[in-house]
Amino acid sequence: MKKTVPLAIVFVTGVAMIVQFFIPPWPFNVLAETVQSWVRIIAAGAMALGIASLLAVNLNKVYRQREGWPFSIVTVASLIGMALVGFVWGSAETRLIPVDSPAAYTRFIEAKNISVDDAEALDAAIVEEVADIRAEVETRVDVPVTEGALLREIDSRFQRRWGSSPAQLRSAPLVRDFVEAQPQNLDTVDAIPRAILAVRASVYEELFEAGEFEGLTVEEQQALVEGTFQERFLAAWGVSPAEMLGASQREVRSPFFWGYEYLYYPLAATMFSLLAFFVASAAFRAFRARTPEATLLLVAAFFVMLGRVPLGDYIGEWVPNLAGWIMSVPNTAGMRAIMIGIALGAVSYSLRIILGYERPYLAGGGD
Amino acid sequence: MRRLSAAFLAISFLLIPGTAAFSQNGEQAPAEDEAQMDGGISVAVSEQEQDILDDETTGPATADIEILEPIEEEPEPPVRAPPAPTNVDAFDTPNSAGDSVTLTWQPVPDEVDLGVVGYAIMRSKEPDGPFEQVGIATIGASRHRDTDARDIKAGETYYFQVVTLTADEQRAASEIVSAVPEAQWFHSGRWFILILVILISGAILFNINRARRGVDLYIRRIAGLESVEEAIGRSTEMGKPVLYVPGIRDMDDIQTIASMSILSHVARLTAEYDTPILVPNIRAVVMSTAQEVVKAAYLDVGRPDAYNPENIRYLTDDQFGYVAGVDGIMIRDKPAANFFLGAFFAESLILAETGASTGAIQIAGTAMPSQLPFFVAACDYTLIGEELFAASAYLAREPMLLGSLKGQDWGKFVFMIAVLVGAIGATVVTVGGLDPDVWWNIASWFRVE
Amino acid sequence: MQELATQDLVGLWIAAILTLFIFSFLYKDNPLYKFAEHMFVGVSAGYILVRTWFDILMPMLFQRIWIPGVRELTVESLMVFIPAALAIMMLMRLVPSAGWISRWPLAFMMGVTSGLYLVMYLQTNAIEQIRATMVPFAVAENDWLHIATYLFPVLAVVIVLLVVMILIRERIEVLYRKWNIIFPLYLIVAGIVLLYFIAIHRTPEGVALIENQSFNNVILFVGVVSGLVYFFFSKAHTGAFGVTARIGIYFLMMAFGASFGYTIMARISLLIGRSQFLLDEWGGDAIVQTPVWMSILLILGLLAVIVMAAIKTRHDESH
Amino acid sequence: MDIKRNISRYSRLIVAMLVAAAVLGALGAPTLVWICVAVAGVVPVLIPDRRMIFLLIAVFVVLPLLFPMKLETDITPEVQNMYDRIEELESGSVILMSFDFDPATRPELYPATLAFMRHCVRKGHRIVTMALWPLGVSLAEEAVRDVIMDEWNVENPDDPYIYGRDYVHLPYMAGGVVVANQVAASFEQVYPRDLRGTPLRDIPMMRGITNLGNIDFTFGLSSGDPGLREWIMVASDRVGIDVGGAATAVSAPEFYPYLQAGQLVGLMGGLKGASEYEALVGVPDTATAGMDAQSLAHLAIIIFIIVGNVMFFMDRRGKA
Repeated sequence: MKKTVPLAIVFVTGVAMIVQFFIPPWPFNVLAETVQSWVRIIAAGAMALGIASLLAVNLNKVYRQREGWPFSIVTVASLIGMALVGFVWGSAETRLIPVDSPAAYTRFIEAKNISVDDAEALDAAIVEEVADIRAEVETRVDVPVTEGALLREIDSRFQRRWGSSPAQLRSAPLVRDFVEAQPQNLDTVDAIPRAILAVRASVYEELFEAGEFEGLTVEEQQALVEGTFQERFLAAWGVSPAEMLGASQREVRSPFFWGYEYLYYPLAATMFSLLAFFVASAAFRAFRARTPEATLLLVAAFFVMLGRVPLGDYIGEWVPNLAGWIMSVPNTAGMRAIMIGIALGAVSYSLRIILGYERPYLAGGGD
Repeated sequence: MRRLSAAFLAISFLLIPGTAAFSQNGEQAPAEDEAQMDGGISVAVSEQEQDILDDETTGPATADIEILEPIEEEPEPPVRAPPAPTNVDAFDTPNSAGDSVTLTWQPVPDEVDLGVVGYAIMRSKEPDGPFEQVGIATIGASRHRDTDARDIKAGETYYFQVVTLTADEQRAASEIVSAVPEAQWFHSGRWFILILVILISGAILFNINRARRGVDLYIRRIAGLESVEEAIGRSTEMGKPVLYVPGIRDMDDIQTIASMSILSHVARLTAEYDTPILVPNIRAVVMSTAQEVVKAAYLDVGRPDAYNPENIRYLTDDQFGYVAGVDGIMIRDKPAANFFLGAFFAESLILAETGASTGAIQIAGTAMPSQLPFFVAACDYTLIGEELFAASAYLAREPMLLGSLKGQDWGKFVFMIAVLVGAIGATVVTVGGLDPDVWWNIASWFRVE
Repeated sequence: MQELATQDLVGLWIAAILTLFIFSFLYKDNPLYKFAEHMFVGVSAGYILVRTWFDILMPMLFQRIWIPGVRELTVESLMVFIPAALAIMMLMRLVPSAGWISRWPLAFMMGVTSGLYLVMYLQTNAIEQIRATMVPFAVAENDWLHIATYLFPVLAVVIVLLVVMILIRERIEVLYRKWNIIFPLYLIVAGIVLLYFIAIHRTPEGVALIENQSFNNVILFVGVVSGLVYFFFSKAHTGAFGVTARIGIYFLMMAFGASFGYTIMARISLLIGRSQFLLDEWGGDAIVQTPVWMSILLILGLLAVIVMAAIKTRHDESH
Repeated sequence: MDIKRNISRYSRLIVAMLVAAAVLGALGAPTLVWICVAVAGVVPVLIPDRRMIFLLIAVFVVLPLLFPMKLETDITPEVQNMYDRIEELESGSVILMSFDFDPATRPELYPATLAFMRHCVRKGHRIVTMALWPLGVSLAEEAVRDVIMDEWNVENPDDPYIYGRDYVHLPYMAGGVVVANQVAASFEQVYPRDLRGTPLRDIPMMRGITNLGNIDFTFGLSSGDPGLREWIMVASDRVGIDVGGAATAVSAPEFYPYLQAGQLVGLMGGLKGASEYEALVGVPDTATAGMDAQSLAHLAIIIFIIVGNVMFFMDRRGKA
């Protein structure tokens, strides 16, 4: 049971994957794809196993207070922290969160003591505030700031001070009217998106009762509902649903992405860049031309390293050419000889696994 | 340990149905909730797409094809309608599962200034039945493969039309062609690779059986193996231990398995010379295997008392932690002979450098191409790629490895001959004046689709 | 310069401090490095766990599997139970008593990859490469004639000199007793001369030898065949066979030299990446936009932590 | 610290290195170059401690970043071919960018990503991004933010790149060649939904793209397996469409045989390849700035090897 079943599995799947390469018709072409997608799910399971054993090892080290146990706490804490943030805030880079633009609007007009619904004064105040933010950022910095970064900074500066972006402030009165016009009271901030969709749902019911949907495919029904909803909304509020939605939502970068950008990435990149120092010290203390082969290796490396940087150009135009030649002829020849060897090795190793001569999957995993 | 992992498993069991339920709401709830669950992104996005969708859907799908036909007969319509694609042909896609038809056509001449945007591929079950768009080919294309496991069944006839699309919504449909897709039971383009797979597998299995039947297969002397004996001899003179690092992969990697058989040879020598052998490990399974191998070697030589399990220890699972540990052993115990045999990654450099700085003789061997340059530059002798496996076959005479190597050698021999014949053929064709297409159709047998 | 939100500002400071913690390993292994390394292990495991969950398990498994009442019973939604079961079997490895069941999914994965790689490696690594090596030895009729007339005199001089050196070796030994200086010097000079004629010298038509397609084709052919000969284990490397193998190892060495150079280039560019981060993003953007007193406070705090770590390491060592 | 002993023992070597530096200086080499020859040639001989070499490498990397030498690069054919191929493709063609790398190799491959994406966006090509590595997805989103949102959409607001019409993000899928294989058959089978959860059928751009056959150019950013080799096996060998890519310097040599066999249209090898493409696109960025530091660091390591070997032979000859 513990040995024969795995042997059978390996044999059957191995032969099936070889045969599907040669026989196109059903079920073989479908077989290849479904089996490969299963492997992806199992690979995910294996990854989960890896993480589970990582957690187990570290928790055990903490439990037994073995030497260096506080560092295991760091590992477990950062693993759980990163995973929690990812599961709660989702793995996509950005998320939309609701913005209470009417409240921001009232705060803004009081601070600038503009009368309600006086659009020109509101616009003038906003333009003036944007201008001095732009001036303030440009003076403090000598490098030309990209327009995109500047626009984002103005939005975030407004967001911090007034609670919504300049564009949202301008359309705030419209949002306020829309909120007041809705039958159900919209006290909570994220009610606006739901209210807009409620309008769409009412259009759907109306068309359904009017019997507009007979003989239409699902796609056509959707298109009809969408079309009438867009017209109705534009007529009623002078803006499309998307703009109204835009006026009441703000895009924010998820903390999961923050963890990736400021924790994971710096740690990973720095760990690998340590190797640059070790290569340098090995270059001085260990790389010796003891044998003709090692000498040839160092000479080839010498030309490739020089040829691949602008310094090589600087020395002579032939240096990059020689580096290019080493890369395209001797390197290709050598790599090709190794690749053919590896290919034959892969064929024989795969063959031995499929026929059960070699059983690496039996190693470990209990008796 | 057991209590912890069991607890963890329980949590993961709760987690799976929990998230399934969590995702279930997403699936089951009407469109609004889904939008909400995804943080409204899909709503904002679909609005944007909605307007794009609107101008897209007014395209061919809903237009009624029959009305267009008469326009072409009129003399010269005010706006010059684009010409339809010519000599359209549809045929069963070769080597397919019977669910695919390939269409070829002559693209419209001077497409760009006619404003041609692409070609729509239309399909239907009846000759004049409603045509449905099944694909778009970009301008300049003259071939399209229409594959659809659901709608296309082998053996039934299907009718096709290729329609020129222009930027200003002009359309011109080609004449109607038909095809009957069938399933081919063997992929005609892959004969050669099948023969090759059979030949090579046959050579390997034949040699494995020969080796199993006790036939003594010749494997050439591996130069690196003398230096092993010499290094251990030097180590004994200086009264220093020998260090053996079996790589950082687990027992499921073939390089680690090969390393074990070389370890048993090295252990046999250290037993004879009565020199301690240190084997630091990164994986628990490799450690237990190494202990068994070394103990068996010491028993063979009749020195069971000299075997010391303490020297074959487990350090840590972490790559850089393991390297720091081995460096510590090199600096503290100052072994005079270091062996790095197995699978290595970026840490090979640090090991070889520290070893070189202690003045030890170093012999390395791995099949990882990216690490071989560092071993060759920093070590006294290096087993390159397959030499690692050849060395373990040479020492252990293990039939499976011996047979495989022999089979692979036969394969290499055949490939060498093929390259020679091919090169000579190519030379004769380019310079010698042999009629080129005689040569190319010979070479075409060896193609792989 | 990027105008930074507070969230990014804090992030940059943390990233810079972690980077310095890891670089501290260059001086000596210390608690700061251990802290950063252990955090790296945890954060990367957490990240990959979330990514796999949302990008694979959710769409592939949970949104396709048959859940009573949610998704109707189709062949496809039922079949998804198989990989789900295999994945859970993989997790059984954690329970020692049921560990053996994990061999089934492992066997399944190894079967699929072995079958896939057996054919694919043969096609991509063997057949395609062999077909690409079937190159003509001569591209144009007079190519080799031209190469011979141009390269032959140089080769002749180098070889004649070599023979003469070996013949009069005893006399040089007696006269100058510096054979092990003169011979290597000769080799270096001969190497430079050959290098000049092969790579630098351009024929009247402005073509260096290494740009001559026939020359390169022959070198490529010889390299691949001799490389294969080196990895041939069924015949001893003696006589002509031995010489070809030696040529083969020289080609392998040039290939290793190339990847050796490239590896060093890769490691250095990683280090440059981190230095640009410390100089531009942290030094340039973050410090400039942090209030001065806070920068000073943070840097002092950092120094204090380093000093404490140094004391702790010396304390550990002295025991 | 027996510096005196080292000075006396290797005096001829030290003098030789200083002379070489002086000669280079006289020949008009950039100041940093001949300083590097002098310092890298002499200091390790006097103080052969590992940490001194670490310090030297740090200095030789940081100095050119602060005081750039501005050496311009030559364009290798493998980068030029890929640039020309993208230039030939008429506007609106579909480019598949597969982000098969992670932060560890970001300094080498991210500049290449930006240079290539700027070129595609300038030519008006449509971009589908996917990833065979888990962390590639975030890098794809970041590249789009830097090139499209912060640069292109701001500079030409009238012709912006819109998600769903001009570019699409596909999520990460484990399985390497398994995924590439399936994408050759059908995108939707592999990716029921895009990164933001919108079903593929609803995205207008993906309507015309059912599988790899409809992709005009596959661009693989590869730092190992799965990576560019998988795309060569599937996209170039099986489906027969153009494949190009950027690879880390360490894995670049392995792809030259494919270039020579015509399976690969072009290749950006490491930071040097990226700086060449930046020169072609005309937007010098981190790659170009990095090349000066790269040059100096390479020079330092070459000198370390030479000096190390000379000392090795001097010691051996002394003893023999």
